[in-house]
Amino acid sequence: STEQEGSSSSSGSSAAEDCINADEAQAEYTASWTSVKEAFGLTDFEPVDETVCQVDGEQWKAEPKQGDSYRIAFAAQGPTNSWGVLSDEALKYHAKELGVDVLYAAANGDATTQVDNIQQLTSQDPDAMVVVPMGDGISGQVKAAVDQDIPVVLCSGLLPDSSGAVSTVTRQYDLLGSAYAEWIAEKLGGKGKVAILSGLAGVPTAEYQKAAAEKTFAKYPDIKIVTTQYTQWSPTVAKTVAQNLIASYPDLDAIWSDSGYGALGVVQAYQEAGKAVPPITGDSINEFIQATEGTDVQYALSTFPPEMSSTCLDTALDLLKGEPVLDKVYVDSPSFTDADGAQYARDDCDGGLLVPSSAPEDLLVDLKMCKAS
Amino acid sequence: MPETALGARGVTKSFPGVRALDDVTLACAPGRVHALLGENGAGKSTLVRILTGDESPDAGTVVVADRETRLGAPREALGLGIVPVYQELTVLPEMSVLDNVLLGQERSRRGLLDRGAQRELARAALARVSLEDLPLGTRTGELSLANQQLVEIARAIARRSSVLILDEPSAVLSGDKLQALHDVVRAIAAEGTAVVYITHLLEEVPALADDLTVLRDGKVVSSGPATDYTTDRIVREMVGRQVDQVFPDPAPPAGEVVLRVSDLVPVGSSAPPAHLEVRAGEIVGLAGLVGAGRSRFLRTLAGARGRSQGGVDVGGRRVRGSLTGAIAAGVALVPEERKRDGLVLDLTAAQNITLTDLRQVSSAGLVRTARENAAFDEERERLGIKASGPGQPTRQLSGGNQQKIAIAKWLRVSPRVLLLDEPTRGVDIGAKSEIYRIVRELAASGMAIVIASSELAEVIGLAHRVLVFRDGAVVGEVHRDPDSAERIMHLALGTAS
Amino acid sequence: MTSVAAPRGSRAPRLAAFSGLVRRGGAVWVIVLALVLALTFARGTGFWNSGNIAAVLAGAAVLGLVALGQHVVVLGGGIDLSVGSMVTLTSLLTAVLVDGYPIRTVPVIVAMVVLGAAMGLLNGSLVSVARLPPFIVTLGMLYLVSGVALTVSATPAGRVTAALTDFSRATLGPVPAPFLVLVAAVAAVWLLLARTPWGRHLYAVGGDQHAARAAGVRVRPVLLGAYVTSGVLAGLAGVLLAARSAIGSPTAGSGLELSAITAVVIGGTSLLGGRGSLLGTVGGVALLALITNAITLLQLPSTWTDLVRGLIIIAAVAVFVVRRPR
Amino acid sequence: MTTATTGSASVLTRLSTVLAPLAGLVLVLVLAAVTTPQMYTPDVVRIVLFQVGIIGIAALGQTLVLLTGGIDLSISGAMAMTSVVLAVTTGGSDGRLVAGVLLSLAAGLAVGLLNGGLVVLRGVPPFVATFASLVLVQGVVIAWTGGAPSGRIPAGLSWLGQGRVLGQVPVPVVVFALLALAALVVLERTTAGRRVYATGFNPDAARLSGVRPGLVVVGCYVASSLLGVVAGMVNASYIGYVDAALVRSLNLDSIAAAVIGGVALTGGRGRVGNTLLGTVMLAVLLTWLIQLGAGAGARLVVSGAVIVLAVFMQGRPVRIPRITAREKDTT
Ligand SMILES: Nc1ncnc2c1ncn2[C@@H]1O[C@H](COP(=O)(O)OP(=O)(O)OP(=O)(O)O)[C@@H](O)[C@H]1O
Ligand SMILES: Nc1ncnc2c1ncn2[C@@H]1O[C@H](COP(=O)(O)OP(=O)(O)OP(=O)(O)O)[C@@H](O)[C@H]1O
Ligand SMILES: [Mg+2]
Ligand SMILES: [Mg+2]
Repeated sequence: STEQEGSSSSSGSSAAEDCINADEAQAEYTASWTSVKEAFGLTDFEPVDETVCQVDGEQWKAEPKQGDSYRIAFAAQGPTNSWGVLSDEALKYHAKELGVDVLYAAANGDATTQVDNIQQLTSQDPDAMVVVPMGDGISGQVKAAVDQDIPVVLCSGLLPDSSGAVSTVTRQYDLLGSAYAEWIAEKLGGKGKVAILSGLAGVPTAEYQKAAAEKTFAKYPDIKIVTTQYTQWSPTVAKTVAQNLIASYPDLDAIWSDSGYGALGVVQAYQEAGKAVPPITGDSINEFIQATEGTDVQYALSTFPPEMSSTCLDTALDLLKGEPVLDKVYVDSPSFTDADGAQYARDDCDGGLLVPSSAPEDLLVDLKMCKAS
Repeated sequence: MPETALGARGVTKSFPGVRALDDVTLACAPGRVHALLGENGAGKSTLVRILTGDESPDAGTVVVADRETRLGAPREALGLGIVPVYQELTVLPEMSVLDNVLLGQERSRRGLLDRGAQRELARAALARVSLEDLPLGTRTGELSLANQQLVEIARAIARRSSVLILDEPSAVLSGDKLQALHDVVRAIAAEGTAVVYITHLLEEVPALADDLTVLRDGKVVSSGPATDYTTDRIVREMVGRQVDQVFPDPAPPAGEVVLRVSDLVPVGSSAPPAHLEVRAGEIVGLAGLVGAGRSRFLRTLAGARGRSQGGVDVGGRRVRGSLTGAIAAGVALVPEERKRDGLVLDLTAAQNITLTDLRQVSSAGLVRTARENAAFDEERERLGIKASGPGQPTRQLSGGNQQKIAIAKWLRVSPRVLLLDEPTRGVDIGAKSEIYRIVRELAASGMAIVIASSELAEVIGLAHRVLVFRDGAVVGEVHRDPDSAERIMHLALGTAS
Repeated sequence: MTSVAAPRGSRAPRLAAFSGLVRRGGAVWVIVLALVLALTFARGTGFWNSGNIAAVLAGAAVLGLVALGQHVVVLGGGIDLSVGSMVTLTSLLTAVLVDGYPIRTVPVIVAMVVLGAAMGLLNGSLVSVARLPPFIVTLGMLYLVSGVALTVSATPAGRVTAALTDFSRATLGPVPAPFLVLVAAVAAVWLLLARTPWGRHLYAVGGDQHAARAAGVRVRPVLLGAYVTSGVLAGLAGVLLAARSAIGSPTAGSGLELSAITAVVIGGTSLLGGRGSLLGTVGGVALLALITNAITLLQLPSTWTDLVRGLIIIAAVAVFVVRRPR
Repeated sequence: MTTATTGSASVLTRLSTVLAPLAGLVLVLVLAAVTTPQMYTPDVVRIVLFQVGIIGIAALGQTLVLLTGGIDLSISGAMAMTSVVLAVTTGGSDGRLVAGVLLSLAAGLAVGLLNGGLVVLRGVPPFVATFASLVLVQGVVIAWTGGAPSGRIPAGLSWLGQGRVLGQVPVPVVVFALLALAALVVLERTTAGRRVYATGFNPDAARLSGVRPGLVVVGCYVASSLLGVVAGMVNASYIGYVDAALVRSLNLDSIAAAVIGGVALTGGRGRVGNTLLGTVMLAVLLTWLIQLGAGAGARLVVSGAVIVLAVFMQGRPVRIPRITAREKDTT
């Protein structure tokens, strides 16, 4: 047939049909938006509509396949940066607390490696699997796992419905991307020149946030995106890029950055050039807040908390215990602006730490991310 | 049958700096062996490369089977049955003997190699060069140099050829291998193939050649039936003057023993230990067939190869078994292979000369160009090097002058022991006699000299006494006297009574 | 004197035997075997269960195809740094062009193989006709092609058909279908190298271009053939990768070239060209695939991964290099 | 048609190796002038100069290795390692800065020795040897820092990355200039340089002339790693933090710069001048692309094209050698 396969189902509408719509779920979802809205003091900031459903818990209810404790496979990002480290370790730590075994595999940030990881983990026949997706490229393999009756929980990331993942625990890229954009738009009164500093070209986390931002800015005809650059989430690269921006766009009104590392480089560049730092966004890494302490830099920060991985584990276990679980769990996490930013700085902690961190204190100490107080 | 199987008409070829060939006309008839003679740099190999389409002439044309022809690549020449064996070895050491013999002429059925046919073909070809008992699967790199050369010749023979060109095939052959070569050449000529044969060993000419052509400085100076030529005449034509190849007796060595080699065994040699004593001012020759172990012996003395046993003393002091150790002790080796081991061709003449002892021409690690040039001029004086100046890339020098540089660089360190391996290989007769002069002078100046050479006349003529090698072992010592030549050959061949 | 003389630099026989083993590509299998034994002891059931074996084999398929192409190019005395990017582009395009339309599947697969061949042809011509150093040509192509991929789509895009995904997961016993593709490819390449004139010529050209030319070998077509082979195999690998991921990504193949070269070298093939054994390269692939598998299987601390990988690679290359004879 | 080795030819070749990158540079500068006039404002020029510094320092090391016929992929590893060593040992305080610097140099030395050792003692192809040690270095750093290297670089070092000479010229480019001058003198004027070229052209002959090619090669790898360390210090002090993003990157700029400039991969051929030109060209190019706001894709495409073109224009193809180019192998 010349038909496109599954073109109907991919719209997700089929999911909606058998959706046991859970109101408190919907509420929780909107909450994650409103909290940001308040934090950033945004006037109009409506959640992109999204139907959250409840998964039939009974379907996945199961006894431990081996021994008397569950074995949870964890296809992790790997310790490629402090986010990855905390994401990995938070889950392992929580697993120890709950006394479940973890089968760990690190993708080191590479989707292709993760495909292999997932297949290998699947072959070890775990009770459930938590996956921190490195890119849509893995959805095929995720599907394979689900087809073998292994409930898969996606963690801090999205995959297309075709992946068949049972539940997704994450914070929304759209949320962050557009929230930052809205904040800038309101700062500029819907008028001005903006530069977009995205992370890594071709990497979903970066590209989706960027897309959301562009969509938002599009609503404001008088806001001009003068240039889009990539920082590779490296302050060094970001600083060089920013120096170029200063030279070519001296009259830049604001900078949309998806990362604190990027923002850090930008701030340095402007300070060195002796120019006022334009309003800037990013995720709230300790380093950035410390660097801007006592300056009049205007910023809006939020986080994509790595420690949400522990929630992912809980969700997986709930599935196995047959308890009600939502197909999309949207994690909320603190967002703030320069107004109250200073209070979050933690001098006893590593610069790369995303603050405020809800990760257990002793874990942070174990990981030498914070000094024991 | 054509009159001229292969020929050249007014072929001229220049390289930046040199006119390698100048209006060369030549005709090789089918069924005859045509010797192409000339000093180094006379243009023989260049002519060969043009006749085989490896290089195209600036002017003039190549004649194939009486027809003027342009050749774009060796492949085209091969297609016309013109089969060369270049001066330089072109077998591939990593490939099997079989694959080397059939390279470029594989037999295949339906795109796949026809292994049966391949083996037959290779066997036949190898048999003709007396290598019938060589396993076809052997890695060619494992063969002795002589055998590699024969494999290369077998490759040429395996092709149906109307013309066979051999550029100095005998340079690395001797004894029965050389004999085998001569036999196959005659046989092929008898089959009606025209053979172009290039050699520096003039005694081969009467044995093989029907016609001969002498090149000098890229010009044909003489050509005709071989019977019209005596060796003396050939030499005269080649150099344009009469050279006396007679060696005056060397002054008897007066000095005390400088080099003492006691039961030395090179790494990888299964031969019995070798002993040797050389006095100051003495010249000791090393004779033997190719692969007999002379080079290996010299390389070991110079610390370039390990010793598995034994020791070397210079002036009564033990020499460390390393290159630098040997050099420090005053042992210098002018290696067999000038272009690969003797010189850094991309450096200038002066830079090569000073490479052995940079301290001389430098202060505080800085090279003083003035001193470097001075060093060059000094050696140019001493050895009569012909070069445009200290800054000339060594690559551009003629073989003889390159060899002089390779010697000069060692004179800089004023060694007590000088080891010369094939010092006149690929060097023209003019330069040869100069090198002989130099060697004698150095000896007279009190140096202990060991010289390995495949040219019997040379070793006997230069040396006070000659050590003969066979299969890596010293099998005898021969002193200067009228019939030493025969005795040496017998020892080398193992036919001594 | 007619007999065969002692081997060059005639080393101690034991060493010689070893270097012979390396030459024939057997050496790396020693490590592979050791690793397999170690894993069997440590995680017998876990390692040998058909699923895990399938995982190892499937993981090896893509790298294997690319390494195979690399092997051919390296034999010819070249190097192909652009394979990774070629895989990226072809896999991305497979997904984007198929985009879930079953009828497109076959044409697109063909197209990708052709595209691979075309890119190989470009590499090959720059190397053999324009006579530029392979390293630089393919380095340039690496940038160029990955650039093109990013312009095709900066985000994961497209979707392959069920047919493809099913194929990527189909198994014959414990053997996954993609691995069978690799096996077929190995067989084909072996035939090309060992049983055709082209194969002989490739060794010759890699070993010594002007000697080959002197023997009447057409150097250009031989080299072109090598790079085209590499391109075609990269194209195939791209399709397999797409089938496996179901979706195209603009970074899918990044880094593959380095793994491929590593596999070839620890397989005992000389980067100088003219010498190498397919067996060795396959062993190299097996080793790399096993390392990845072992690290997860043994649940090593993730922060050690690169350390372990680095150590094993260094150990392997340090031991399994045949030094060029003096 | 002829071998490019006789007098006038070699002069031409040498010229062309300088002319090509020059032409390329001019071309890019013109393009920049047309498309992005602000390229010529002091600010942007300063950025370019900085880039020249940061790329150039590593490129010098790369050049030394290339001259010996090798290649060093591990430079970016040495750079990343340096920032981590600095941060961890000093804990961001100037007090232990000296110790930090010494330790980084020691680490660099180790990497260089590893590379050199593998290449010289084991005859491992440089490409693979240095790639392996890159993986190893990254592995060590990651294992040692638990995967998330971070921390402050002592402020006492910030002049190196952020300082300016005469209020305008970035310190890094000055450092580069000095190092380049040193390299120039060493290569062109000293016995050491002579040995490097001799080894690069013909290790066998060099060895038989009493040069120790092994030492020369190891020396070059060590120098390369040490220059990598210096580049790493500049980089680290430029931003003032450990930049985790750089730890896993494989940065080929140094190779690109040298090669674009006309340093041959085959050893022996190439001068500091070539590297300088290549570095400037690359720096201008990269800055120009940012100024253009070119997309990531376009940027890669351009870089790729430039590399190939540059080498193409150098007119030093790896020719299929004539039969004369080699002598018969008789050992
Ligand atoms: N490719 C080349 N480039 C530059 N000069 C060359 C080249 N080939 C040969 N020559 C020069 O041309 C002249 C003739 O060289 P050719 O090799 O033909 O001499 P020959 O008679 O073969 O010497 P030999 O007896 O040593 O082989 C020499 O001066 C040589 O230096
Ligand atoms: N570099 C080398 N390494 C190892 N073996 C060698 C080497 N050179 C020669 N051989 C082998 O050692 C033996 C002696 O070779 P060598 O070259 O010393 O003989 P030779 O008498 O010098 O002959 P010629 O110098 O005429 O080639 C031969 O079997 C040869 O194959
Ligand atoms: Mg000749
Ligand atoms: Mg010899």
